[in-house]
Amino acid sequence: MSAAADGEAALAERLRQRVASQFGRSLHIRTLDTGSCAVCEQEIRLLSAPHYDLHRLGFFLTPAPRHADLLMVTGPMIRAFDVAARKTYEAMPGPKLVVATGACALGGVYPADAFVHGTVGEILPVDVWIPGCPPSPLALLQGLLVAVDRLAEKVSGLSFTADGADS
Amino acid sequence: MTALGWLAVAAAGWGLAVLAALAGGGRPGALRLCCALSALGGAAAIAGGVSALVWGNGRVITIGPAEVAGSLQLQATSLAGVFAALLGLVAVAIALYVPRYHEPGPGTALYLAVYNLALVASVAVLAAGGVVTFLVAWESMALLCYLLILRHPRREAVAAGAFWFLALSETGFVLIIAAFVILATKTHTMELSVIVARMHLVSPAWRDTAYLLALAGFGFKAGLVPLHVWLPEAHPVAPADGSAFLSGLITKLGVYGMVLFSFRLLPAQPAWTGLITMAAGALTAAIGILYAMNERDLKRFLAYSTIENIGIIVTALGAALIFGAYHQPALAAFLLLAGLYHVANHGTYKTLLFLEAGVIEHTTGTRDMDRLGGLIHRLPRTAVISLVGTLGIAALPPLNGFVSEWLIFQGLFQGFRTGSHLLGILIVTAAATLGLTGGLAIYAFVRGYGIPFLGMPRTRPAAAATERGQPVTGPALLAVACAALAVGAPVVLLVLCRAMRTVTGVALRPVLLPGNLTVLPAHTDFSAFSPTWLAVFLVAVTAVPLLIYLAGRPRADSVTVPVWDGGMVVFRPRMQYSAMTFSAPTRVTFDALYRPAVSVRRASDDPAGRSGPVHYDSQVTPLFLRYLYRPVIRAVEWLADVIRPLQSGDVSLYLFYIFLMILLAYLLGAL
Amino acid sequence: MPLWFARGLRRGIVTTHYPARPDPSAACLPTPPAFRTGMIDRQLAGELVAAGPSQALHRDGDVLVFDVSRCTACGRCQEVAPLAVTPSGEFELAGTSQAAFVKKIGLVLEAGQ
Amino acid sequence: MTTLQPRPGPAASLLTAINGTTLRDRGGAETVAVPAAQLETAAHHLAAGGARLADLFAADGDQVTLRLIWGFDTERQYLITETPLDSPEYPPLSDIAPAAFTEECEIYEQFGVRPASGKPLNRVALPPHAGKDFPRLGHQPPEAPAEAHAPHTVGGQAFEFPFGPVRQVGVESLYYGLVTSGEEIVDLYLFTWHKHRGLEWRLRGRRPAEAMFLAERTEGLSATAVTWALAAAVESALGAEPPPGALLTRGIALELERLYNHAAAMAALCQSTGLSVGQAAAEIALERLLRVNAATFGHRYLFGVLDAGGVRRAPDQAALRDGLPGAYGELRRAADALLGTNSFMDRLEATGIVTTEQARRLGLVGPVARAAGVPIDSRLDQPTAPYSVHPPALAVRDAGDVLARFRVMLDEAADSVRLIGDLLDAGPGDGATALPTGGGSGLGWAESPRGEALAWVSLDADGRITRARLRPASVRNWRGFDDAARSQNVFTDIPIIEASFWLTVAGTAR
Repeated sequence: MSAAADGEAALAERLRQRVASQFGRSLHIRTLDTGSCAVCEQEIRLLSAPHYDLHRLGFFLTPAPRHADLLMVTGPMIRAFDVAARKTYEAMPGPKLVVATGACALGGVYPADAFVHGTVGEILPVDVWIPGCPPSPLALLQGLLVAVDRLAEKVSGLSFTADGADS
Repeated sequence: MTALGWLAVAAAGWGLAVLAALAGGGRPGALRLCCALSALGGAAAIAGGVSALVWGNGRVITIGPAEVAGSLQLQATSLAGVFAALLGLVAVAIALYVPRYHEPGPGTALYLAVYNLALVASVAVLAAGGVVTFLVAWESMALLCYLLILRHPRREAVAAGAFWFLALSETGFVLIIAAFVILATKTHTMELSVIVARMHLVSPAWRDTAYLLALAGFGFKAGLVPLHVWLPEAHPVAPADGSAFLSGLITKLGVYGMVLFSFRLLPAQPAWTGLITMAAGALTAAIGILYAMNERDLKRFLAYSTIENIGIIVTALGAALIFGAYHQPALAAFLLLAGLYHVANHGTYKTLLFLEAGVIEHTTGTRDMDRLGGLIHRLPRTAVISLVGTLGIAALPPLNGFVSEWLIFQGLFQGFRTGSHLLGILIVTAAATLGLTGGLAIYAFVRGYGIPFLGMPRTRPAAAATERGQPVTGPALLAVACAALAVGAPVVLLVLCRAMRTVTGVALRPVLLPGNLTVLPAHTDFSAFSPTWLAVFLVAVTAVPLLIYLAGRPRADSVTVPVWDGGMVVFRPRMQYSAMTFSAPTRVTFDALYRPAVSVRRASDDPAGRSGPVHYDSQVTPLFLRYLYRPVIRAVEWLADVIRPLQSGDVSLYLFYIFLMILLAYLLGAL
Repeated sequence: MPLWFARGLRRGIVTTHYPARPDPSAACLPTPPAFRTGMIDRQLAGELVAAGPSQALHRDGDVLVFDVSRCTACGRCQEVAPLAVTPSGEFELAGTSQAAFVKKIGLVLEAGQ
Repeated sequence: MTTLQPRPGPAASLLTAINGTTLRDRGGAETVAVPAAQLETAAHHLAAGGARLADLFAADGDQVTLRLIWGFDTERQYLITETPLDSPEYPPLSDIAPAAFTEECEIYEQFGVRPASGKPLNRVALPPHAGKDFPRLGHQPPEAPAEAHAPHTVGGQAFEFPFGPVRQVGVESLYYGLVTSGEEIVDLYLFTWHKHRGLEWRLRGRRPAEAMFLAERTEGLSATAVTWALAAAVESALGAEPPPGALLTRGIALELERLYNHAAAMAALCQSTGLSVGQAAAEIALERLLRVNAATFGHRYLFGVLDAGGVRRAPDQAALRDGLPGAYGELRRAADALLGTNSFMDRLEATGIVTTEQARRLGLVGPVARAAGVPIDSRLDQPTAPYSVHPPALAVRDAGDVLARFRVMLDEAADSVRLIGDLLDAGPGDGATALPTGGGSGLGWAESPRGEALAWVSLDADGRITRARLRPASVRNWRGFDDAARSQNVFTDIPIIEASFWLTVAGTAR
C-alpha cells in the first residue's frame, strides 16, 4: 500500500473515531441501493425487526440523508446511478461514514465493466466493509458496531486456514 | 379654500391634461405634461376629499338658473370625501405609472384624454348636488370607461369584454334613473339636499322601492353577485392602468351610490332592506373569492377578488342599516365608517396589484399564472411592492386590510345588540361567511403571489423577464399609502369620525378612540386593539431576533449543498405546484358550486402501451353566464325579432309613432 | 389493539442478546471457507480458483490469495475439495480496511521442486 | 396418484392456419417456425384462440430472430413461435396482445428492430446516456427511445410529483413520476434503468453452472424460481433429466421461498399502513421462516440450492420438519390478528384495484392476476415434476384489490406448507445428472412467489450460453402497478399497493 493511501486510511480512521465519539450511541442510518438484488435490503429491513431491534443499540434508520450519519451502500455501484449516489452522500452532514454492505458492494459478484463500477469504493470513501451474500442481520449489527468502535474488528486477525493439516 | 374649490381645481387640472394630450398628438413631452397635470389634479382631489371629510358638507352651488332642471348643481359632502380622496390617490398613482407603461403615440394620447375625462366625470359624480347633474355625470363616466376598455379594439375578446361592461352598466343606469325619478317626483325637487329635507313626503313603500332599485342599479357597477359578470370579462382586456381605475375607483362609485341612497337620501330604513343588502354582500364576498380561487389569468383573478371585497363592504353597509333600524346609531355609524375605511384600503391595494399585474404582463408577455414562476429573482422591485399589496388584500397585520376587516368583524360580532335573536344570528352568520371568505382569501393570495413569484420559471419568457424600464413609482406610492393607512389608522379614524358626525350625527370619537392609539368597536365593553402598536410590535418581533442573529452569528465552517431531491437526475419546472393544482382541494370541496368537468387526454391510452404526454384538464362551469345570463340574452334576441315589424321604413308610419308618443306624454301630464 | 397487546404479552421477547452473548441462530449461516494448509497444491488451487464464481480466489505464484471481502460463501470450493476446504464458521467479518480481508494461503510444493 | 399431463398440442391448429413447421417438442413446450410474413396472422390466430402471450424476446444471430412464448393454460403447455426477421420492422404485436408493449420497447433498445406501427417506444432498461459503445445484446437503434411515458408537457392543471430514485430507507432504488391534479393521481410512470446490470448480456458465453450464480442474483427474493427456470431451460435444451429426488428438493425450496416472501409482503403491508405491532408480528414470522431456510438449506434466501441438472444440497429434513410448523404458526397467528384489525382491513379494501380485464390485457401473473380473477398458475397450467404429481391448490379471488391479493397470499402460504409436507414424505434427495454435451435451445419455467418466471436459453456445441432470456415475474407485474395506483387512490395508498404487489426492481431491471 502506498504512503498516500496509508495517510488516507489514517485520515478515514480518525474520522471514524470522531463519529464514534460523537454519535456512538445515537447513530442515524440511511441506506442506498446501487443495484443490489433486493436481498441485502430485506436483511437491512430486518435489522429493525424484533429479533434484532437495532434501536436497542442506539442505531436508527432515517429516510432523510440530511439526518443521516452513516450511509449503508448495497450493490455494485451501477454507473447510471453515480449522480444519485454522489447527491445522497453530499446531502449528508459531516462527519459521516460509508459502510459498503454485501459482496456486490465489495466487488465479489460483478467485475468492473460498462454497467457497474464493481465496488462502492470507486465512488464513495468507504470506512467499513461488511462481506456476505447477503450479510446476515447479525453480520450487519457487527459491522455497525465496528463502525462506531463499540466492537473491535476481528477479520484482520483471522487467517482462514484450518490447522492440523500436515497429518 | 373649500373642498368644492379643491375638487374644481382637480377637475381643471384633468381638463388641462385632456387638452395637453389632444394638442400634443402623442409626442412624449406632451404625454408627460398630461400626466403631470393629471397628477396635480389628483393631489387637488385628495385635498378636496380630506377637507370635505374634515369640514363637513359644503353648500350647494348652482350654475345656471336654479328653476331649470338641467342646471349644474354641485356640493362637496363628507360622504363623498372618502371617495374623492381615493379618486385623487388613484389618479396620482396612475399618472406616475402611465409614462413608462404606454408607449407614446396618437392612440395613447387619445386614451389618456378619455381617461382624464373619465376622472372629471367621476369627480362630477362625487360632487353632484342635483339629480340631473348626478345622472349626466354618471352616464358620461360609464361611457368613458367603455372607451377606456376599448384601448385596443382589434385584439380578441376586447370588444366583447367592453360590451359586457356597457350592457350591464346601462341596465343599471335605467334602474338608477327610476330610483331618482321616484324621489324627485315625490319631493318635487331635483336638488339632493332638498330631497333629504323633504323626505317625509315619500311614503315608506316608495322609499323602499327606490332603495331596492338603487341597490340593484349601483350593484351592477359595484359588482354585486349576480350582477358582477362584467368585471372578469372587462378587466383582463383593458390596459393595466385602465383595469386599475375600474377596480380601484369605478366599482367604488357604485358603492358611493349605495351609501348616497342609504345614508343620505333615505334615512330610517326598515331592517329588511338592510338584511337584503347584508345578504347580497355576504354572498358576493364568498362567491367572489371562490371563483378567484380557480382563475389562472392574473387579472381575472384580481377582478374576482374585487368582487369579494365589494361584498365585504356591502355586508358592512347592510349591517349598518340593520343597526340603524334597531336604534343602535353608534354601531350603525361605526359599521359605515368601517365600510368606508375598507373602500379606501381596497382602492389602494387593488390599484397597486393591477398596476403590477400590468408590469408582469409587459415583462413576460402573459397573464397566465401557470406560465410564470420565479419572478421574485427577476423582478425584485415588483415582487416587494406586490408583496405589500398582497399582504394588505389578504387582510394580514400589520397592513391596512387587516384594520378595516377587523373593524367590520367587530361590528358584526355585536349583532346581539339589536336585541332580536333572529337578527343577531343572521348578522353573526354573515360574519361567519366573511370569516370563510377571509380564510379563502389568504389561500387565494398565497397562490396568487406564490405561483408567479416563487419557484422556478415555467416558460422561457418568464425566465428571461427583466424589469428595467418598467414603472415603479406609482405602485410604490400606493404601497406607502397601504402602510400609512395601517400605521396611521388612528388619524384616519379621527378624520372619518368627523365625517360620521356630519353624515349620521353620531359622535363616534369617544367610543372609538379613547386615546393612546387604541381603537374600540363603538362600545367600550367589547374589544380593543391598536393598529399602530401592532405594526410596531410585529416589526420589532421580526427585526430584533434577526439583528441578534446577524450580530452574534457563529462563524462555524458550513457547507452549502443543493436541495435534497431524492437523487433525481434533474429537477424540472413541471415538477412544481401549479396554480390550478394548488387550488384543486377547493374544487373538490365546493364541487357543487364549480361543477368541474375533468378530461384526461394522451397520445395513446392503451393500458399496456401508454405513451405520450398527459393532458389533464378540469373546467369550472360558469354558472351565472350559463344559467342566468344566457336565457336573458336569448329573451332579448327573441324580443328584437318580435318587434322588428314595427320598423317598416315607412316615414308616415314613423310620424304616427311620434304622434302617439306625444299624445301619451300629454295624457301622463294631465294625470 | 387489546388483541395485539395480549399477543405481545403471550409472545414474550425474541430479541437476540448479540453482541453481549453469541446468537445461536448464527450456527446455520453460510460462512467463508477455511483452507487446510498443506493439503492444497498448485493443481488443486487451480481447480479452486476455477470453481469460484466470485473474484474471491486467485493464485499468485505459490500462494493462493483469498479475498474474504469478495467471498459470497457459495460453498463451491468446498464441493471441489471437501477435506481441504471446510466452513470457517466466522460470520463477524466486518473490517475497517480492505487490506485486512486479503489472506494468503501457502501452497504445498510437489516433490522435486 | 394422478399426474397432470400435457394435453395434445395446440400447435396443430396453428400449423394448419399458417402451414408452418414444428421445430421441437419438448415436455410441455413446442416450438413452431413462423415466417415473418405470417407472424401477424399467427398472433391473431393464437390470441383469438385464448392463448396468453407470456413473453416476447429477440436473439441476435446472423439475423435477428423474434421469439414469442404463448401460454396455453388449459392445454397445460407453452408454444414458442420462432420468426427470423429480414427487415428492421415487424408487425405491431402490442396491438394484438397489449401485454407485448414493454417487450417491444426492450427489443427496440437492445436490437434496434421495432414494431411497424409508429407508436412511440419508451425507454425500459438502458440508461439515458447509453451510447453506441454501450453493451447491448444486439445493435443500437437508429434513434434512441424517448421517455414517451414521461409527461414532457403537463397541462397547467396537473403537475409531476417526483419521487426517487432514492426513496424510503431499506427499499430498492426506483423513480416514480407521479402526475397529479393536486388531489387524484392522473398518471404514474417508473424509471428502473438505474438498476440495469445487463444480466442477460453477462450470461452470454457462460457455462450453465456459472450462469446459475448470476441467475440467483437476478431477483434475490425469488432466487429459487429464477434458477429453477434457467436450469429447466438448460435441461430441456440438452435433454437432461434431473434425478426425481432433486426435483422434490427443488419443490421444497420453491415453496419455502413462497412462504417467506408472503410473510415479507405481509410485513411490508403492515409497515405501509403504519401498523407497527402487526409489522413486528409479521417480521417475527418472517425471521423464523428465514431461519428455517438456513437450517434446511444452509442459506437464509436459498441461494446455491439449485444446480443445472439437479440440486447441490438435500434439505435437512429433521430441521425442516420441526422448524416449519412453529414458524408458519407465527405467520398464521399474525395473519389472523391482522384480518381482525379493522383499521388495517379498511386500508386494504377497495385500494389499488386491478380489474380482470386489465390483468388479462397486461398479461399479469401470480398473486396479482389470481387476486383479479385470472386463474393462472404455471404449477398447474404447465405442470412439471414434482407439481405434476403433487398439484397445488389454486387460490383465486376476483375483487382485484389489495385485500384480495393479501388473502391470495395467505391461502398460498397455507397450501405451501401442505405441499412441503407431501414433498418431504415423497423423499427428497440431492445430486445432479451430468449435462450432456452438444447445443440446443429450450424453455424453462417456475412459479415464483410473484408469479410465472420464465427462462429461455440456447447453448452452443461446447455447452456455452449464446443467448439467455430471463423473465422474472416482476418484469410482468410492474406494468399493472400504475393502473392499480391510478384507480381512484390517494398518495398514501401507493406504498400499500406497492407492498401488495411485492415486486422487486432488480427483477424487472435485470
